[in-house]
Parts: sequence; structure tokens; C-alpha cells
Amino acid sequence: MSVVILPEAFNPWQLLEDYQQKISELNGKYGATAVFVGTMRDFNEGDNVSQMFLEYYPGMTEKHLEKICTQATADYGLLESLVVHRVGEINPNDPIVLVAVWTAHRKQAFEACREIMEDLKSRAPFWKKEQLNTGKNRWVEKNTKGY
Amino acid sequence: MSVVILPEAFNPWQLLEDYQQKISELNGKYGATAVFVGTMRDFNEGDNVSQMFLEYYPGMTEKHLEKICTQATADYGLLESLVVHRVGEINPNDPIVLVAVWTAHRKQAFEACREIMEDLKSRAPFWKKEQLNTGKNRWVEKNTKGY
Amino acid sequence: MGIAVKFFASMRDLMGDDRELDAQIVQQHNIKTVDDIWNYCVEGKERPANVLVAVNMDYVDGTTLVKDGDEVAFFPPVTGG
Amino acid sequence: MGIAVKFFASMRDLMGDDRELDAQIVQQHNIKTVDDIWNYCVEGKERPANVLVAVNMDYVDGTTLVKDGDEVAFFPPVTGG
Repeated sequence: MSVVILPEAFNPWQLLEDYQQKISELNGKYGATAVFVGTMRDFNEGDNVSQMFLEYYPGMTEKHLEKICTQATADYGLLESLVVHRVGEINPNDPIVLVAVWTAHRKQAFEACREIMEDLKSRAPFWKKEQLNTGKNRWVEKNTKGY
Repeated sequence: MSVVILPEAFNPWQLLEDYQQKISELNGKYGATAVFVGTMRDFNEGDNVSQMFLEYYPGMTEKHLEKICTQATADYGLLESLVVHRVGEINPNDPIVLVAVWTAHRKQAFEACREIMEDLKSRAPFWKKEQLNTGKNRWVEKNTKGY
Repeated sequence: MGIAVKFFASMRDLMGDDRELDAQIVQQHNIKTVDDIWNYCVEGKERPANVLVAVNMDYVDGTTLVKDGDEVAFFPPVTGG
Repeated sequence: MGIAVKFFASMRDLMGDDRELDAQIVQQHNIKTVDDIWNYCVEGKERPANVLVAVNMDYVDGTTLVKDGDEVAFFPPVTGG
């Protein structure tokens, strides 16, 4: 289980390759890997967005993400889980979040990955401030529904 | 949309990185990527499995996978989709299947990825023959339930 | 041309190699549907309920009509992914 | 030590910088719960229903008791991921 808060850009596919090498003692044990990557779009609610600032609550954010993963590990029998979340200045097309889980069977992988993302989106302390092409700034007020 | 049948080993993370570069006209348009990777385990139904042979129906398999992706694109508004499936001789820890979808929002990505996998597992013409550590061969008779 | 009949995976172990039913066989055995092809190949043995059937690479059921040039396939439940 | 009070994102724009409530303030204003802290900071203005509260980095509700050394945070609905 690993939770990472990152202040700089990351390549989710490279991180996944590296992480899977680190958990090679599980080779042959997992049959399913479910992954979600959230990426910054260049538009939101009808406006063009040129940049974003992602604020978090150092300490609580990590604690909450670890709690989510521990709970999902218990609920779905996860063999491994990885959550990476970007903070700070973010540009369009930058990955913002990566969630990955490894399980024996696919049902548990799909459900755990989605569950972790939904908890993260509704409960993990992160806040987005968008900078619009017009130069205006605005805090994003709520996330879209996931179910 | 891309459907690939592969007779040799593949690295799903590398393929994803390459594919995302190929669809760079979508940069900033997708906010969500959902991915599933199915990997060969070294045990099944209580037995140790040393190798597997994956048979398919050349022509129909591709046609069926393309039909699944076309349907999911219409149902979930996918911006892009990629399905890669291994055939032939497969060793434990080898990736067998990769499904990835790109959408504006996460709900559609999660649901489409799972839907494609479920249709693939229940309807796409592939058949696994397991070689056990004992030397015995057996056809896998059915897949586990996904919902 | 005739009708090409294919078997996959455990069905091939059971039924043997692929077959080509030429026009003469089709006429002689009055083969009109997928079920007729099955019956001709197994000499009347019932088709297990879980055996899947495709004509020209699309799933169909046993009552589907077949014609010269068709490819008909019988196979067990799929187990990919 | 006192009680550390933090605000995040749009709550900080609204409430200003983080504060440290020392023992004297706590006693003088009879601060016992999270709600008491809120009321002290805003001079009685009601807390919007969607404002989230954490004590020592765990989610709590307004009736939660606070003590010397605690860290209390108020923040708007989260929008990560």
C-alpha cells in the first residue's frame, strides 16, 4: 500500500511499471489490476481553463488517503494498492490522480478502484482553484457525481 | 478505437503510454482514463498452473471486440478505447488482456471499462487451456462472475 | 463452395477437425439450418445447452438458416480475459 | 499550547489566516466544542451546512469537544481527483 502526494508532474504509466516491479513478490498471485487516472481538462462548466492550483491539507490528506486504502484492502481483499495525487500548479493534460489496485479476481479490482476514487473525490481534503483564459480565478465548488 | 490480438508478451503500461501519444489530439479533452489489466496467475481452482494456451477464432474475435467497443463508445460517449488480448502460449505473470477507455468524466470511464471486460469475458471467442504442474492439461470451463 | 463448419477448443477435441459440407451433402441431407448441420455432424446427438453457435462470425441460434458459402462455428463457453 | 485553528481554500479567503487560540482566550470565551470555536471566530455567524470540520485531521461534527493542543480545521467541500 502506498500513498504519494506529488508537487510535480508525473507519468502514471511509468509509475505503474515501477510500482509493479517493486511488488514482484506478488507475481502470479494477482489476476486483476484496475487503474483510474484523472487528467486535467482544458475546459470546465463551459469555460476554458488555462491552469489550476491544487491545495491540500498536509498531514490530513495523507492520513485520509491511507484510511481509504486500508478500508478498501479489508473490504475487497486487495493484494496491493497505490494512490498518487498531484498538488500545486497544474497544467491542462497533466495527470492529477492515479489509483491502482491489484487483486486475485476482477470484480474486487473494479469495485475497489471505483470505491477509492469516490471516497477520494468526496472526502479527501483537496481543493481546486481554476485560472480561466479570461484571467479570472475561481474555486471549484463541487465535484461531479460518480455514481 | 483500437483492437489488437497479440501472439507475444506485452507490457500494458508501455502500450498505454504509446497509445496516449498517438491520441494526442485529445489532450485536454479527457478527464478520466479507466484501465483493466488481466494477468495470468500461477494457480486456479486449487491447482498450480505452469503454462496456458490461449486459443481464439481469428476473424470473429476481432470482429466481436470491435463490436463491443463500438457499442460502449455509443453508450458511454467514449473519446477513445483500446483493447489488447494475448493469444498462444502464456506464462504466469504475463498480462493477458488490457482494456482502456478515455472519457470526459469518471462515471462513464469506470462503467464502460467494466462493461467491455464483462462482455469480453462472457462473449468474446477465446478459450484457455491450462497446463498444470502435474503435467496434466485441461480446458478452463467457465469464467468467474464479474458482477 | 459449400458450407464450412468449424469447431474450437474442447469442441474440436470432441468433434474432430473442421469440415467442408459440399453442395451435394447439403442437398442429400436436406441441410437448411444450423441445427441441421449439428445433427449431420453428430448423427443426432443433442447439442449441449452451453454450446455457442456463430454463422459468418456472428452469434446466432440453432434455427438460423444457412446457405452456400456460409461459415458455421460451434464452440464451448468462452474463457478469455 | 492552545488550540490551532486552520482554514483552507475558499474558507481561508473568507476567514483569513490560521489562528492560535491560547489558554486565556479559550477560558475567557468558554470554548468547549468545535461549534464554540466557529462562533468565536465569526462572531456568531452560522456555519454553512456544507462546511467540513476536522479535529486532529479526523472528520468530526460541531458538537465535538476540543482540548488544549488540538488542531481544528474548517474547509469547503473537497474537489480533488
